Amino acid sequence: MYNAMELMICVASRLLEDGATVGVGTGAPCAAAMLAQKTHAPGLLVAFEAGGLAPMLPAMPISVGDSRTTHRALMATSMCDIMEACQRGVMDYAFLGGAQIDAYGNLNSTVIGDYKEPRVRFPGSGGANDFASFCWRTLIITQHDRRRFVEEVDFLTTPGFLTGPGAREAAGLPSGGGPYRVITDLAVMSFDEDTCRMQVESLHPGETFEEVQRNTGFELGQVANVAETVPPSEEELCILRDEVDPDGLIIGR
Amino acid sequence: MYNAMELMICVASRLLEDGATVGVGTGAPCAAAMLAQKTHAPGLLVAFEAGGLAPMLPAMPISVGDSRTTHRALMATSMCDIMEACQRGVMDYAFLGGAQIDAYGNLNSTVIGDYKEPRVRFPGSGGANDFASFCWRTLIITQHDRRRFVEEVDFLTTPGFLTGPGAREAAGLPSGGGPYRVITDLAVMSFDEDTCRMQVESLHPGETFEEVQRNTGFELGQVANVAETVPPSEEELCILRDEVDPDGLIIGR
Amino acid sequence: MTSSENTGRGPLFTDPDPDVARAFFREKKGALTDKLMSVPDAVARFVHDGDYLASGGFGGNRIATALLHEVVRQERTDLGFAGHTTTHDFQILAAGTRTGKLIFSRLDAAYILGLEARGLSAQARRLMESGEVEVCEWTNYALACRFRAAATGVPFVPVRSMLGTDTFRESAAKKIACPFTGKSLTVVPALYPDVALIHVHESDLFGNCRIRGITVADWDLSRASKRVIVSAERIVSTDEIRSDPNATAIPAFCVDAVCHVPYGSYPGNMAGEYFSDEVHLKAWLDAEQDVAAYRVFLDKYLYGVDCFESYLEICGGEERLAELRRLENN
Amino acid sequence: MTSSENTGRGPLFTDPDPDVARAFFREKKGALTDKLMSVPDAVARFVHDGDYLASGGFGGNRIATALLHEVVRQERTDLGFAGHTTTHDFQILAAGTRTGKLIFSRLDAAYILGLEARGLSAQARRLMESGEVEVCEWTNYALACRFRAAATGVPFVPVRSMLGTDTFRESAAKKIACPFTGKSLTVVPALYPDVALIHVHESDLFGNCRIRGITVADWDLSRASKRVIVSAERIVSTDEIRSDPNATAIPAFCVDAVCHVPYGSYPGNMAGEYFSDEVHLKAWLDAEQDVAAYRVFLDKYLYGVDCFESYLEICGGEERLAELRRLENN
Repeated sequence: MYNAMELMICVASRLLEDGATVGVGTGAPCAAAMLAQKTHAPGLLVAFEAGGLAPMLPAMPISVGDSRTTHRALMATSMCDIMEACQRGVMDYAFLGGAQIDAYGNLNSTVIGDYKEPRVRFPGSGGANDFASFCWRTLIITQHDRRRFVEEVDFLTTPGFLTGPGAREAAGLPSGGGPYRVITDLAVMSFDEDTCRMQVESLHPGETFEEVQRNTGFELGQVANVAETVPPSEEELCILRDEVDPDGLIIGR
Repeated sequence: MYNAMELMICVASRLLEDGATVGVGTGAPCAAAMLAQKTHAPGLLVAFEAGGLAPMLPAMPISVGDSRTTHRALMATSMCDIMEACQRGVMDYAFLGGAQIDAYGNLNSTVIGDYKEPRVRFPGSGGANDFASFCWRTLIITQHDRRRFVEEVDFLTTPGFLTGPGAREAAGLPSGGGPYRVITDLAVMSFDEDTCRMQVESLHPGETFEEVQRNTGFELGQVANVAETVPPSEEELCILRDEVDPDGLIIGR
Repeated sequence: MTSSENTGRGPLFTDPDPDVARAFFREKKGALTDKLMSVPDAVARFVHDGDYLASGGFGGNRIATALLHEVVRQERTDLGFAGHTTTHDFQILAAGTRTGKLIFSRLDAAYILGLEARGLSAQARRLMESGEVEVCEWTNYALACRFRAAATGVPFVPVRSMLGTDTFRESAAKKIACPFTGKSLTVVPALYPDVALIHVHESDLFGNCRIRGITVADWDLSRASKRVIVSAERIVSTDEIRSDPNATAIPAFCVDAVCHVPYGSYPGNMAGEYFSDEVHLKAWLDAEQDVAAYRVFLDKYLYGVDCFESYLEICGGEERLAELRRLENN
Repeated sequence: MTSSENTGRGPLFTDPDPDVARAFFREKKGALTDKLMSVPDAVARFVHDGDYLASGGFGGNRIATALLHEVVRQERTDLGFAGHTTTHDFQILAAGTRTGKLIFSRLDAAYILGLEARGLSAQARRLMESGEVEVCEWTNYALACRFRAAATGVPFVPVRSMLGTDTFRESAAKKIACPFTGKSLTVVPALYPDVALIHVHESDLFGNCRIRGITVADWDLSRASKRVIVSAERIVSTDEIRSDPNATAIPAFCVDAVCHVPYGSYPGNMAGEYFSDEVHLKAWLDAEQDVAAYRVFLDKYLYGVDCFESYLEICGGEERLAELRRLENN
């Protein structure tokens, strides 16, 4: 058996191929990258926006800037050096989350309600807008419910495909980027090449498209042959529980 | 007794007050800065454009980037870090030279003749244009003859006062900068506040204004009371010869 | 594109004019003078009501906690603040003064009120939802680039983020066409803080500083700021600084005050020295949930404390600090 | 201002479009693979006729002499070249190939053909006065900023130099009004070299590099360049690199080839290792005065040499190198 977080981490880790570069934050993204390194992608290059490059993580970092992110790292550098590698086109993947997401993968992590008189204030972009603008493929890990998956985000903090095909390039964003996969506790979504709208790629074991649609505030597409998400293997679970997150900081939540 | 180079170095060194910051190159400028540090300005901060900041120079550097420029330095950094301190307004003085200079202190170190078909090609700006654009006061050390002091430079490599009052600011250069003194083997020149044209400030012992004008290809002004340049003191000469340039690399030429 | 689409509508709190900054930096001399002073003296001399303040490090790592506490205790108000990768530093200032006044009322926000994986600060959230703080939105990189523009001595730099988003709309950035490629670019204005608080591993008396681990944006921040107060784990000799010129991160001419504060980043992490005190950080977050409990907490740990050394003492003193050292160096 | 006053009339040799560069960098993968190879192999694989080439260091200090000699011996032609603080490196390439062909025919010139206090290179001067090389003018800082723009991934950066001068007129820079202050600024286009040759103190097999002393523009150059060949005084283990992450200046993902070349900067200076060989540099300058003598010199020291180790040998070998080490470490 496994829980939803373990499933999400395992699914995310499989997307990271050996030799790729990935910008990660704390929590599930970091766990996914560590798991990938310990399974199929030993040469995965992990970067932290605060300046840590390719550490040998001794334990799960608590902050993207804490000293674990430079433990036996290849380099301890600056935020600009890391972000500019991303802006230059070096970074394949970045992991993001958010309070709201729409059908084009646009994310809100700034406010719920009106910007000038917010009902709820969140941290803002942080490095999310930068990562999503610069990295080739944005991966989003989030819980799946109608409060998060909305027709229109209250505030567009971080760009997905904006208003649809060609909109990123028209706005001036680097060409060829955008959201790649959304990994939730229910399913894995990708984006339709023609419409740039979110579509179900695979359903987690036991889930149905209808159930996923019910938890989504906008109309979801689906690929021609929706697969069942391959569940975590015994090996993945062992490594995740014993080596990646032995204290259960992420998977124990 | 002293030679012209010794006089020029001593005069230059006196212009550098204690606590000031100065960007120097190799040769006479470096000797002037070292002499200032060993006499009246122990707190003079010396920077080299290649990245050396405040070294304890063990000997005269041969290159502005050689390792002597970082010998027991406060910092070994990058060209941009030094140049940006200048651009930010941190650097009081910079020393320059050139193949040609005009009445407004504009310098040519690029070509003699037409740019497209030069009779003589020189190194180009190097850091000179940057220093003269950024530093508050440009000091120029050069030999004095009609070949160098010309009505119009063949190529304006490095800005003096350009075409006169207000021209630097109109071009977009930082306000308040410009050439401050020209130190030659004949005299010390400053620039008229109203016209921005070169004027004799002091004549070296034995020189006359007429002699200086004869060696100058444009009409020179003179300040109300042209002084006689104070010759090198015994102390200055001793330190210059024994401590600053014991091998006579600069003063022995 | 209409003009309004090309200009964020957020407020610009500081003057990006490099000539104004140059006039200031010209007077800030390069001489190596002894700048060692106490934390209260440094804050009294160099942080003024109405100033625009920035803090170094990364939120809960290598932050100038002692200096931040002192700003609160000396009841500075009406500050502008750079919310660049802020976490616990933001949380400290969000407490307000003992008499209930706001410490900052103008905020450039890139990352605020969260403590990363630890959760959100209830007090910081109350403050930001009160509407009393004027806000301008940025991203972490864009705000870092604002420091870089200032450090570089130019009025702006171009970046390729923020485009197409509400983050741009609520910023004070502009959008221009690249003169070489015709592509749209965001340009962000130089940010010259009046004063920066930066904690470092080592400094000499003059302010030549060394930093271990990530430098975040502090290379640029130290150069961009009109005044810089440094707190240092250790004061070293200038001979020591000169023995390894490659290790210097901040040259003395950027620095106005040097304070000797061992454990100065506590309860934050200090690379190679001590790990963060997650117990204390959690206690702070928890206390914020209840306004009355929070007041008691602040009286005990902030307002009622006479100096940073006392704060360390009531947080567990040498025993706790030794634990955090062990945790870091395991 | 007329349009012509706002645009330098010099040629732009490389494409400043960051999206073109991004497509290249995307394919340049981050995996840690063994990149150790011989100097001839590295030059054969990564330097092609027609490429735009840049060299690291500062003219006669920490230059990649061994790689530069190999470029000459392998008779690369029609190169573009970044004349950024060049001195002896420029002089080597200015020799041309053994058969008399030009090595570079397009040149961004900031500092060329001088060897600082040592004088001017007669050969470099002949070449530049021949009219056979297409030239664009820059300043040292402006050209460094072109590398920085590329390293940053933006098509330009603003600077406040070059304004009002013929240097601007003969450059490919442009002049724009600052969108925030209205002030005139120079904007310089990103320069993405096809290949950079950089000599460093230490590298591991993957190309994680350390540099002692000044970094000049190499931090940016290594990131801006599509391909990077590194020569290193010493090959160290990746464990050693990981033991001090603050010391890394160039990360492996920037690097394509690593060559182990002790004394690789000779006759240039290498900070902390060996001083420049002023006798040999003077001999080179002197030989250039007479075309016949120069040809003999080149046959002996460059064209007719089978490898860099042989060059070191005929320049005095271990005895001379030991002297230069003593001179540096006195």
